[in-house]
Amino acid sequence: MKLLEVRDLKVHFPIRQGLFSLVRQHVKAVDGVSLQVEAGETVGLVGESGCGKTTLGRAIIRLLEPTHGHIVFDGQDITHLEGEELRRKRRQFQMIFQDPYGSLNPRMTVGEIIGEAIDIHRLAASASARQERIEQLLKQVGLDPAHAMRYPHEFSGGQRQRIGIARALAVEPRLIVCDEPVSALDVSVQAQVINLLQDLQRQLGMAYLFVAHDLAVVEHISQRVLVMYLGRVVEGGPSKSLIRDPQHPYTQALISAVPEVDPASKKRRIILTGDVPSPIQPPSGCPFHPRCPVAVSRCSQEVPPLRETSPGHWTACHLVPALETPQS
Amino acid sequence: MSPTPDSNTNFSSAPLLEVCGLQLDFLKDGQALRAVDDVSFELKAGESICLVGESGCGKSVTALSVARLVPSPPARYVGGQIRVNGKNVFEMSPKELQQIRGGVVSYIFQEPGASLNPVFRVGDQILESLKLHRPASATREEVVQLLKLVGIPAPEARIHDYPHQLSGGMQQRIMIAMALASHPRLLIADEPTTALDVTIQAQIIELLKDLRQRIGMSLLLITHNFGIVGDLADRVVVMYAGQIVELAASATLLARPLHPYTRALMNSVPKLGGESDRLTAIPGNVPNLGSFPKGCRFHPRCPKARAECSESVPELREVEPGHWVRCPFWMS
Amino acid sequence: MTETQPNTPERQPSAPRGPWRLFWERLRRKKLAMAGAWILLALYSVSLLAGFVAPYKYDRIDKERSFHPPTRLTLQGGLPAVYRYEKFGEPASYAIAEGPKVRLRFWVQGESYTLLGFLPCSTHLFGASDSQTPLFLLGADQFGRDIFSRLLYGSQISLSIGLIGITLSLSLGMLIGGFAGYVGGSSDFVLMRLCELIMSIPGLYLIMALRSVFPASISSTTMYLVIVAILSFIRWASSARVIRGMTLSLRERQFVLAARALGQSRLQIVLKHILPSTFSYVIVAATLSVPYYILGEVVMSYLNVGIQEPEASWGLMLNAAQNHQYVQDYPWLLAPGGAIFLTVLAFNFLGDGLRDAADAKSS
Amino acid sequence: MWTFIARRLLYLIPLLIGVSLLTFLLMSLTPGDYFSELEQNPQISPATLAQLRAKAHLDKPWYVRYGYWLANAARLDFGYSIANKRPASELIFERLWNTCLLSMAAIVLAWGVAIPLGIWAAVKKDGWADRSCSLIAFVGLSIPEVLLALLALMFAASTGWFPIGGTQSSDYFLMTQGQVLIDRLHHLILPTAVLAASELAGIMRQMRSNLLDTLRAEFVTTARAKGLREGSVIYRHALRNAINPLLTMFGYSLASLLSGAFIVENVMAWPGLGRLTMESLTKKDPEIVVASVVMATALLVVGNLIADLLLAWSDPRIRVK
Repeated sequence: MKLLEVRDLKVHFPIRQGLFSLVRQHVKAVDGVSLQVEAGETVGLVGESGCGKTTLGRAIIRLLEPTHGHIVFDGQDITHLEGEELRRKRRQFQMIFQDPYGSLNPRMTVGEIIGEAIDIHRLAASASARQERIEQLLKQVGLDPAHAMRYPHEFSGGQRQRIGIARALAVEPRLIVCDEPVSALDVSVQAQVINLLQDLQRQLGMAYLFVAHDLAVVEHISQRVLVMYLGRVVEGGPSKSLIRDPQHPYTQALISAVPEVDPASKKRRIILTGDVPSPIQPPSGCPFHPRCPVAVSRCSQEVPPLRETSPGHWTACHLVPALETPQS
Repeated sequence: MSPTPDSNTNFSSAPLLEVCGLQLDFLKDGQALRAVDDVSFELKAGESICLVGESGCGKSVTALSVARLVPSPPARYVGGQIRVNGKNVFEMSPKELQQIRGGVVSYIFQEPGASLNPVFRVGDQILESLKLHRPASATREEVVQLLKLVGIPAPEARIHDYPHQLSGGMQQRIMIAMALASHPRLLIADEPTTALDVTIQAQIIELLKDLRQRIGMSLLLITHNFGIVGDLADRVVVMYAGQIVELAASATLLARPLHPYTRALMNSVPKLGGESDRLTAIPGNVPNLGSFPKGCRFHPRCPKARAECSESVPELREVEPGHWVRCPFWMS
Repeated sequence: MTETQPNTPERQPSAPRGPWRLFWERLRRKKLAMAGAWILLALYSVSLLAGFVAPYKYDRIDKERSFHPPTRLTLQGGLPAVYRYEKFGEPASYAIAEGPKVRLRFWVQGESYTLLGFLPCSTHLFGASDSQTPLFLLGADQFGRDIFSRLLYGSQISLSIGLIGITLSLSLGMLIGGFAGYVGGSSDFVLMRLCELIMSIPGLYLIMALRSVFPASISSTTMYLVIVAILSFIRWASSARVIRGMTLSLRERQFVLAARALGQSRLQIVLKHILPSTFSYVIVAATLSVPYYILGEVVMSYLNVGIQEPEASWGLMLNAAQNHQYVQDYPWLLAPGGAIFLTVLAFNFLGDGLRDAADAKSS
Repeated sequence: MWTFIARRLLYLIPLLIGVSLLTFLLMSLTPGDYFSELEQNPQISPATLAQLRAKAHLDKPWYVRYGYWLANAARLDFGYSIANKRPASELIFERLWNTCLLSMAAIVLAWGVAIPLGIWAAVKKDGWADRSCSLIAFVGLSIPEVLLALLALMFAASTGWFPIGGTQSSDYFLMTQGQVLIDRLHHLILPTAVLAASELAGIMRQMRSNLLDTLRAEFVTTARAKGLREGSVIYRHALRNAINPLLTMFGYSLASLLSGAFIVENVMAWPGLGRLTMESLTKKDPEIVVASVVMATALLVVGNLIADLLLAWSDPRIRVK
């Protein structure tokens, strides 16, 4: 069942410049992304800094206004939903944030933070039910329910991330956008949070859109992975096949760049030259062509469309042949 | 009883750097909190060592102590020695220390953007290093040469840039060029790629690897990523809560880690293309400075902890030639 | 789940320590700040009870004792007493008279006044046992009025003006700044240009221009309100700008995004998340701004466009020290200056400590 | 960079118009005018009064008068001061020069003393030097300028070392040029000292905390790691960065400096814009008040512009943008 469908989404930010502060240019943070998330599945969104993955995640749950395109959630177009309607709808899609220190209001106790979520959507019939629900949520994320009266600064980074998860769970959402939920945590604590997210999904059945820059983490947790570069999706497919058999030259480079623990598996490393170009003036044609080791002249002129290149596996590259059967 | 490298490696015998029983406190609200506790290791000329550990384990402080760069207060050296070229840095005059800094030991840091002075042109910052340690070659040509060495395109134009005009990867290359300008014998890199993207990280690792081969300097690399260890290090030092818990040649340690912490840490990271459905997480939290547990500092999180683990601090023992472990039950 | 075993917080304090408590604990360690707080507490209490503490009323004139020097205190048989003075010559000069000293009494009956503005009362904290002997602790002015008493009555104006002014301008600043920052758009643009306009006129010039709108002599109550209004009008702009800046950055903070994602209403987000986060700034800014109002009144009254005779205010009293010949001969005329200095110093001590305590927010 | 300057300059025009409009509006609300007193005078007929008022455009609504005023002010002609019986521009520019002189002298003195003290306090953090600087700063911040100016006058009167008020001695026309210069400087010393003293504390504290912040920055560690002497680390690397926020503060402190000058001018009889404003207010000469306020504002915004340019010059992150 299709839970979320994003069609040709664009998020552009204006830049004011010059003598009269006129809008001359735009940062094309997200530049035409389409994706789908099925109920209960995890889709990974991976890319380097500035590729637009966080912007995309925020735009999907309407924390940012999309410039163009459509977001369809559970059959309803929520792109232009406003006011009370949007607020009611928000119960169904939540977000977990990157910064465990900034995502909790330091002036509220853990109980108040989680309670706020319950109060907004009036999910508890009485004060005692509310209290019970808070304690249950804390237990669910592996925290001591007695800590509901403590303040965020009394917890470690991993524990704060659990509080953030409990807050998102409080409204029983069907989709959670996880924005780099483990990248600010210590290595030994990352696994706890990843396992917790997986356990919760198994118990509660919500879908995740998992945004991260760590390819191994994304592969581990997701069924499908999308690779973003300069505001566009360049490749997408089932996570195992995408990692084992990457087709886009960027994905190949990205995978080969990940340092390997196992000294035996000395693979050939593709070192990309140069830096990620500015999203203000992305290169013409394929945005990756200036750094691409196999680019041909066509790449600088035509934007390659995202085509199905093997079953369930989509690639935006002129050099990767499309599947024989024409796709609709 | 300081751990020494494998006897079969053919490094020259005199250690370039010796850290012996280093102990360091941080003073906070009138309390002395032990941040580094009895850390010892040595580094031969040309050798490369990785210090691995999580936040607050004391790895960066140890590395900064080599050139006495930890401001004191709040830091206070309680015990131990750090010898560079056989001379204790704690007994050096300011003048000697200035010659060691840059002259023998150079640094690069995690945030290249914050480590370069924003108001000076990058060329001038490199030139400053040259003037200090190699005044004869303090020329524009030499700066351009250094920028070429670290792989910066169009170096003649870049020397007039200010740091904020360059990308993170380029800034880190500038830092490396600046560190190399003085022809140091030891480069200390404190998480040099943590702030960078994966593809840029690969560039910098490749550069460091290449430079080591070409220049033959020693490298002390601080990281929390075991992936980088295999690429760059001859030996690995694993730290936890201010102590060394394991020390071995990198190939040995990566293939067969012995301390429960090292093992748990390596297992808790998902592997690319790995099959496991579930990660083996280490329970609990990384202990904070000042609240290190009694006994073995890892015991509250250790899957193999026994009653005696909470009583006394285990010693760091050489269990196999060149392989040191701070756990009496390493065999189980 | 495998790792649901106790995940206890790092520290185990006996009770949860909220941000306010941490703030208070940090503040309490700052000695200067606490000293400032105690001085202010003393000043404001005395000011509240001015009629009771002052031996005379502010407008009691004793023409015979123009520029009487401060009465010297002494002990007589272990009890406090004052000297008597003899006057001679023209212009008058005074010398301590021979003979018995006059005992100082506590809880004496004297001129009637209204305590706290509503209690008719005639008991004074202290007074000379002989009502003919003047008790000028800080000397007398040109008209033979007791400077100490006038100082106390004047403090009611000078000290309260700061509190009222800051309340007015900060509420205005928070309202406008918060609105502009959260709503943005053209109303933000217009409001901020207005702030810049006000801020680009050097303060006292604008004060005087505003002052000229009102007639030169008006009743003292009206004048008081006019002063407060003018000073607040100028001051709101800068606090509005700061609050706007804070609102803008708070709006992007992750905990505010989280509240939005939960579907919290705009008003609730502002009330629950954004405004409380500006409180520590507001408290610091308020404390450090009170001197601005006190000094503003001082300057206006000193330049004869503020509080007018026979009312007493610290600035107006300093006006008597305008003549440097007077000041040289009767230095006690500068006493109000000392009072202003002490008050402003106490506010600065406290404000500085508050700022330090608020800064170390990162735990 | 040039766009930046051009934008700042363009921005000045609506700002100054806004300020003059606001002040003009306020002045027109003022009860009574210069001729109000003459109404009591039986020798002057109402017809004459009306004539006089018409000549000064006082019979027209305020916005018409503002139009006249603005058109003239654009040519730096501020009309004729009825109360002073001389062209207003002459008066204004004479006073503006005095205020400028006083302010600039105070700026040079305050910054010249405060910056070294601030650096000293930061380098000797928590030492006796730091503590005494901080004490001086607290006293300096808390002492009202009125009191300080009064004390200075008292000092001048009792020692006789300095003149009491004014910009020059009454017999200046008898002096040679060199003597006039010395006489002027002699008059300038005390007001400058009073004005600078009250500005000094804030700058010193700011300098100290900026430098302390910068000394914690990572590039300072880099500079040390290079093997630079501690002196070079502080004075070359840290100080250059610590100065930048101070330049921002320079703009802000100008406003308080001009207010301070207003007080000093009035207490110490220094004939500047502030004193002129007070004089004109009592004489009900609104045009002069408006012109003074606009001039003081112009002084402030030009000062701000200079501060911005200095910052852009000093901080490449702003310069290159």
